[in-house]
Amino acid sequence: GLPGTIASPSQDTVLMDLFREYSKTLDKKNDKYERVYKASRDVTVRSKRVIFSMQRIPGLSEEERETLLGTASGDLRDIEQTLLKHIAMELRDEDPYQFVNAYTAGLQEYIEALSFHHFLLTGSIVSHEEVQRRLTYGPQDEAQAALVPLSVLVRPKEYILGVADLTGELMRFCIKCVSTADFDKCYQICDVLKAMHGGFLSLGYIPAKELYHKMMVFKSSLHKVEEACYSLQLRKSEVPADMLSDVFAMYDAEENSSTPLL
Amino acid sequence: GLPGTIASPSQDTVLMDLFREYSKTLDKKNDKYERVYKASRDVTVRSKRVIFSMQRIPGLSEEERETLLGTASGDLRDIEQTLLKHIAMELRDEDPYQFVNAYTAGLQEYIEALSFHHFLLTGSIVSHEEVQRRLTYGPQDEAQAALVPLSVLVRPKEYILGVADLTGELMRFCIKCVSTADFDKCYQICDVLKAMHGGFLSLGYIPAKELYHKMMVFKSSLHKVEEACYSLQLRKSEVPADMLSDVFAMYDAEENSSTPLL
Amino acid sequence: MEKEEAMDITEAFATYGSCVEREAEVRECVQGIVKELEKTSYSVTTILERMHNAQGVQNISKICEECREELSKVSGQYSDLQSRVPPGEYYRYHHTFRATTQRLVAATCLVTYLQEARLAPHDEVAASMGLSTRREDGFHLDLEDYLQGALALTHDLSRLAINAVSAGDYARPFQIRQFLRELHGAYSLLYPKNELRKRFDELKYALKKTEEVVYNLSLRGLKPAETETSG
Amino acid sequence: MEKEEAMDITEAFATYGSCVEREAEVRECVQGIVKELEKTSYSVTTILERMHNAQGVQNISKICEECREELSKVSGQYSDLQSRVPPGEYYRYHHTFRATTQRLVAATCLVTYLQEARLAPHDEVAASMGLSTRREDGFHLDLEDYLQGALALTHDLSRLAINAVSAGDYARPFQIRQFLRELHGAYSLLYPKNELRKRFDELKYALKKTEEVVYNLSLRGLKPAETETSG
Amino acid sequence: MEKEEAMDITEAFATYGSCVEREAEVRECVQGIVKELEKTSYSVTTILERMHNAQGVQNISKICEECREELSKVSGQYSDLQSRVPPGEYYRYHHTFRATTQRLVAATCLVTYLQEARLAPHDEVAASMGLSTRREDGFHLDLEDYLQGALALTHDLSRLAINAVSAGDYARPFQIRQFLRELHGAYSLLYPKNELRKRFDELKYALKKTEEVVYNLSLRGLKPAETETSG
Amino acid sequence: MEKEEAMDITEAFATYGSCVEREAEVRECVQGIVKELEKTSYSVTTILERMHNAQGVQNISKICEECREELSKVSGQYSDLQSRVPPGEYYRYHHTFRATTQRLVAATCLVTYLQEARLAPHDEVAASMGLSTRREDGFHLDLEDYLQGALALTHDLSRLAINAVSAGDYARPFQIRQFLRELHGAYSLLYPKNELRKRFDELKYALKKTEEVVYNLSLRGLKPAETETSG
Amino acid sequence: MEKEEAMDITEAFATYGSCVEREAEVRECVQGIVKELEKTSYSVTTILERMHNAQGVQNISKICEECREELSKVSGQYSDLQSRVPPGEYYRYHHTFRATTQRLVAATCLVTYLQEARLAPHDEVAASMGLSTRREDGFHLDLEDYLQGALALTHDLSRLAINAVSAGDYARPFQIRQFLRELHGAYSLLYPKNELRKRFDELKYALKKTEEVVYNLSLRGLKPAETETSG
Amino acid sequence: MEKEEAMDITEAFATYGSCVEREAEVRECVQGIVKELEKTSYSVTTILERMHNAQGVQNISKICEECREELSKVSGQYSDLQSRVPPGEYYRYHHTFRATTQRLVAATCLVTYLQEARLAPHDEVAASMGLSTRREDGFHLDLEDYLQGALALTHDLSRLAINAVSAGDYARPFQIRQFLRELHGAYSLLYPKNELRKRFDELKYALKKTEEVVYNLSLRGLKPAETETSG
Ligand SMILES: [Mn+2]
Ligand SMILES: [Mn+2]
Repeated sequence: GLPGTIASPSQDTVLMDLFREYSKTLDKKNDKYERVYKASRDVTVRSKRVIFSMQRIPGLSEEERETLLGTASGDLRDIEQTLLKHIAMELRDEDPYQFVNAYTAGLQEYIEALSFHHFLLTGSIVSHEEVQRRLTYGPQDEAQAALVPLSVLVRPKEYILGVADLTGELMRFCIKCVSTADFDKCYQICDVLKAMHGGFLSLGYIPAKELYHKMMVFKSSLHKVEEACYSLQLRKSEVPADMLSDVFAMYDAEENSSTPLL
Repeated sequence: GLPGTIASPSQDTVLMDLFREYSKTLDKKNDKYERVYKASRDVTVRSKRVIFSMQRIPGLSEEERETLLGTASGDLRDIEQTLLKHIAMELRDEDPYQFVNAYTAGLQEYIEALSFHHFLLTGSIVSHEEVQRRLTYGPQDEAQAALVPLSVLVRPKEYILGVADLTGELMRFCIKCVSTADFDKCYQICDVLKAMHGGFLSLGYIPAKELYHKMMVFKSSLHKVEEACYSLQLRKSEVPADMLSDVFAMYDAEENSSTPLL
Repeated sequence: MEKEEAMDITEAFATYGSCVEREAEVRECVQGIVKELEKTSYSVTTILERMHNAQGVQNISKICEECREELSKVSGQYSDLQSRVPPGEYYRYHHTFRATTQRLVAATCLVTYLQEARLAPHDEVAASMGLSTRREDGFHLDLEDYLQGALALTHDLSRLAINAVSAGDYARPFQIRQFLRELHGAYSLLYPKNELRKRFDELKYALKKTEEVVYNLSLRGLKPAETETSG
Repeated sequence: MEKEEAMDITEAFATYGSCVEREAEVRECVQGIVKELEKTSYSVTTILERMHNAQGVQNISKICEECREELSKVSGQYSDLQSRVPPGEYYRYHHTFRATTQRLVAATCLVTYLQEARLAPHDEVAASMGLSTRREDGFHLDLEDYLQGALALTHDLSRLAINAVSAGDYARPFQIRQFLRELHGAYSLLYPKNELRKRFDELKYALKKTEEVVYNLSLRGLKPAETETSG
Repeated sequence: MEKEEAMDITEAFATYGSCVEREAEVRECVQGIVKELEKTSYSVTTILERMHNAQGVQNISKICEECREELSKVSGQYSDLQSRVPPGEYYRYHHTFRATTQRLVAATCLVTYLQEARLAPHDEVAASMGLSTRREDGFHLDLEDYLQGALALTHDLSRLAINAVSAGDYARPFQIRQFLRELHGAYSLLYPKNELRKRFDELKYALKKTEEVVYNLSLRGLKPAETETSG
Repeated sequence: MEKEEAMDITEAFATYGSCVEREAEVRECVQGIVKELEKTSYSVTTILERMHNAQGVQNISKICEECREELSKVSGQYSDLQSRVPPGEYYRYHHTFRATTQRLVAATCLVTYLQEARLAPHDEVAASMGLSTRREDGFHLDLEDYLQGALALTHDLSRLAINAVSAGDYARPFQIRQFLRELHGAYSLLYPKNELRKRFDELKYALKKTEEVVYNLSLRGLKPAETETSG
Repeated sequence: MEKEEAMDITEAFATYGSCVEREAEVRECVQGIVKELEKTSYSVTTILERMHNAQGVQNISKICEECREELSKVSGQYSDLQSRVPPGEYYRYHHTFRATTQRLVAATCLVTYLQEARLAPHDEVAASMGLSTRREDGFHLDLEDYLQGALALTHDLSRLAINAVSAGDYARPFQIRQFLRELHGAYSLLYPKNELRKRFDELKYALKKTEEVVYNLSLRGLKPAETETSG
Repeated sequence: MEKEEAMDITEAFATYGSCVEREAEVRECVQGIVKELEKTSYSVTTILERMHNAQGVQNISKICEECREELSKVSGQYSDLQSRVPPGEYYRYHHTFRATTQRLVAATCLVTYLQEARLAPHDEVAASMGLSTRREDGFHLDLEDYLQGALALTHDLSRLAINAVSAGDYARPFQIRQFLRELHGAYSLLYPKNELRKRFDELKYALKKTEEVVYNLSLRGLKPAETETSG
């Protein structure tokens, strides 16, 4: 059609055909986004359960503790090999940044669960490399061997945000440890949190609003843990060091058998 | 009790007795506040109904209009003589400012209704004095003649806020008048609103947040009315003045009898 | 006709405008006096702060005397205020001096408690501020302001309980707990709502804090002899 | 033809109008009854406060009886409410009585604990309030309201542990600790989320506080013989 | 004794836990069905858009038939929804399907008007959606949703009045004006408030617009003969 | 052990920190180029503004040529951008140039419409900007950006319809209405959501405005001869 | 040692205190003068409002004269302000008089436009307010305040276009459209950002509104003869 | 005539445009330097954080030395800033570096306290930052920024009191309480308002927290010998 004339019906059909194409393309992307998003939501739910189950540890016997951590380990492996692998397959040959908003929440929660588990096993914070390694899947058979390895991209951002959430869980764990008189764990958590606080401060001004909010929550967790350690110190101060073990023996006598000895 | 000693049980009772007194005083005031508040809420509901009924006027016949205004007049009188008088009796011998928050909303709505009615009857805005006069009740019998006259205090604030609300109703009325081709009423409303706008501007900076908000609503009402008048002028512009009456005659031929002739 | 109409409206707005102005003038004048009251209140607070020092705990009676002296100014300032507020318009300007009045009530009640271990009642506080307690008398000490003000001393008392222990005074926390419990019982009768409710919650918090101090002393056998009966 | 039509519309809308009005009435009526429930809840709270007094710790059973009596009113009030809320519209008004219901659940559970050292389950609490536990029955005690309400008593228990020590009752903190541990275990099964999660965290704090009391008593050999069985 | 008790609690809480989970499932399922309803609503809107085209004005009856066919799906979708929402919990999920329901009411009323020049009443609309009008029946078409939905067609009608003129159909604006006037009269009986009031004000604007169209046609002698009867 | 631990964490934060910094550098660089694109876009908008003048309506083809010339710069600027964004990280920086790209698409589509009365399709617009349409090619014109951009010209078209009438060009509003209707039909196929939905609503508004212009012209017999068939 | 230290602090803070007080005085004084400026600004606005009245359009020149007289006070008020603001602290108080200054600029520019159909430039406006245009001179009319103020008159102009038609003056909307277009061209050169951008968007809106007025007049053949060429 | 006028406007606005641009450059340059200051401030904060570690309490003097070294950069950065801000426009850019300056003041005062147990006065802090204290000198350390900055260290001190106890240092809380009391006394002289008031409230909170630490130590007989007199 030239200026001044009206588009012919055939032009109309051309336009409609084009848009039918566009619509298909959009739907394909949206459907993929939706699938990734749903998988991510399932990752969130299951990771939260793993975290929650590990919160039961304070007060359990060594044996129970190991069973529980073993189960958690299996659950985490399962999340990696089913849901997260499913996401990785969806993202094959895609620009992962295009779908990052769809899976960031689930990934962060998974990192929170994984790092919590790792801390309880080793007393240290899981490294970014380790997380990425767990979410990189080797070729399953000969046919695929030549392909780029399948993986879920773990940006440093997800790693840091996941670890930032860990601090809240550590605080809860620490409060429970005060109840069960697991003093060493309390001090250990306090040290780790302080080191992390230093790490956050060293980043300087943080442009991510999300992280800023998490920092505020983290600070309040840190203060709670510091106060817990302070009150433990006050407790200790009232008993001469050599008397302490006697006191605890007496104290524990009335505990039921499931409470660990100090 | 002297410093260092503990208050005796009798002191306890003294304290409790005092607070039982305080409690009674508080309850008395709160109950009165509650009663005034409830009456005010009823004033609001009934005033709104009066306003709503008057919004039906555009398009009615002169006769219907008069009946409707007559009913509204009776309703307003009734609100004054029952609910508002009840409030006035509650406030007798009180500092009216103490309860002003309890009845300000109802009073404003009543003023809105009254001034709407007054405008439809006379084309002018009811004066503050007139409002206060209607809410001042003379002695009912000899015994009370000596007392201060019973009244509901109408602060200039309530008056102005009520009148400010009127502007919204006038806008609605004006829009409906355009539909029913009551051009004179439209122009009349536009003039009144402009005069009121000048009045508000002359107040300068308005410290009351309430009034500021109402001003914003008012301005948008004013613009709507100005645009209604503008579109009426455009309509008129297409027909030579002497042809106009013919056109309207034709236009009205198909109207049912309830629509007023121009 | 429209001309005339417009004038009516203009007049109404002019009336409203001048009314607003007059009110603004009175308010400004009132605010000036409130600033003076505020200063007195601030002085008393600064004096009272000293009771939390180690030496302070031992000198409470002296601190209270200083406060009384400072508080004696208040009566004249309220009489000034009263002369500015037109009769029958007390509640028109009430909000401008409300918060300050409550602070002064709190200070007065705190001093009375420290000197005599009891809550100063409404009429007594009003009298000491040169005010009536009855609305009919125009300018008065509103009951609600008294009740809210009197409840504002709880924070200071629970802090005093802590500092008293640091200064070696183990009896005071027991007394304070007793007093806070009585206050709690008394205010419970009022079914506190809104603002009073918030203050009542503060009282609960202060009571809980003081109970913890008492618990710590009891646990360590630092209970003074005479409190044995009520602890 | 349209004339007739118009009349039909008018008629229909007149009916619609009266429906809309009736609804406003129901809402107001419901709010009135909720106020009554609120008052009962306040009374019970005031009675329970007494258990923190020295004398109170010894009179807990009497305090509980008083509460039971006050709580016995609740059943009638809910039956009033039920008669006002049309069948099938429970969730239309749920938000208006939700908070109050949770407070009453908390009070009921606290009394049951104090009397019988156990958590009153959903059906028992519902029954004592004259309510069903099943949604199908229309007006019922919602499970979530029960779960949140029952978790709200932890704060009062940890405070009681403290005050019991001041009053010389060394056994109670041991009992309370035991109960809080059981509660913790039970709620753990729910994977608490949102509002419930917050309350669950409060439970952790209450437990920590009570553990400290127990520790302090143990440290000083103030462990009562008879707690051996329940610890 | 407590051991046993603890087990009971554990058992009870395991049951509670599964209840809480079931609820989350219902919510998700409901949202899925609402999405389907949303799609149907969108299809109908797209079909209705065609009536504003020049050819559309002449083919309104065909367009309406297509809409009816699309709308016939709605009944099954609501029946799905109904089967998912437990009895007595209609208002628990009401907010999730409220807006969609109003849009479908609007479409239904618009089609009925175009086909029969009258407002479909509550019961008729409900029936066509496979719903009851009575709250007692549980899942129903809420009166308020009907009233708001039915008022949402005014915008489309005043637009149609304009486009009809462009397409040379001079009779339609007269009909539309008549219908809007009747609607105005009917809704006036309700004393509309809040959301309904806003929609009522929109009706006034639609009426004003249509009046202007009618005026412009009259002015130019474009009044069709056959409107005499319906005007 | 803790020492080591702390070092691990410090390292992790250092890695994150440097990663954030690197990203910030790329972003800053990208923003610099986007500013250039922004300037081009602003120039084109300023040129296009002239079409609303009386003379403009008559000189549209000249205005379009000027725009084309200005738009020809865009291709080089995008190639700059492409060289800065690391391969496979297109969507990492997408948000920084998204809005600008959409504005440029809008301008391109508007010019194409004015010159050829048709909507420029995705591939054509991409080609004119020196971009691919396929994600696999890395730097490309995102389909959604095209769709949103292309929809952004509706406001300008409805304004042009108005100004054309003022300038005596009565045919253009009919053409514009026709085009907006086609756009409406085409976009309806996409079931527009979120941002696209907002733009789609703007299209509806523009269409309605233009329909009113057509109505006003039709009413006054100012319909151009050749539009008779489609009006 | 600490004793002495403490005294030093006290002394230093006494000094700081008097500094802080002096500053508060300056601020209060500045605010007082700004209030006067505010009053003048409101008077002018009230006078200008009259131009929207039916008779107002014919009396514009008289209205402008009244405004000029009122505006002539401004110069003295700014000279007062200047004498209070210490040198080098212009920008410390800038925010207190910024909004008022912009309103006065807007009023001045509006009057100049109404009298002479042109935009008063920065130096002319500054001179009429008794101010310099150069920052080096300390107290001056900031360029940004001028630019924002001058752009604030667009709303009033588009409203005048509407009211002029109602008053039968069909030529004015054409003039106003011309002026708004020139303003648009001029401000386009500034590449407006932030606050100025918002005002620029308001200008676009006002221009569009005025174009619609011109369209409505053109449609009805109400174009005045002399604007034929530029309309 | 209008032609010529329009050209004048264009010329004037071209000039305005270049002014606006120059300003944007200054602003950007200032922001760049502020970012550098920001970085120094964050480094110091990171170093100071270490004092809360278990080992940190013993290494405070070393930590302070590191801070001093980092803080020594500040002087050069402010001199850069000074060279960019045109004379008389200090307060135009004040808000851009205000928060950073206050943080640096806080860090400086904290280090001085930790090293010398006293509050660094205004002139000393200003000197260490290479700044004047007098407004007449143009670029200076504003008194208010000093006062707010110096008050910002209270949170860190009360946190240190807690962590010192955990690290076995029982004397430090007593010292910190003493210092906070002196600060309280000094700031009381200023009658703090607005922003300063908020910080003053934080001081009160920090003091209360520290008093609780002292109380807990006193209760357990952990009072250090030399503080006996002032505790
Ligand atoms: Mn978590
Ligand atoms: Mn109203």
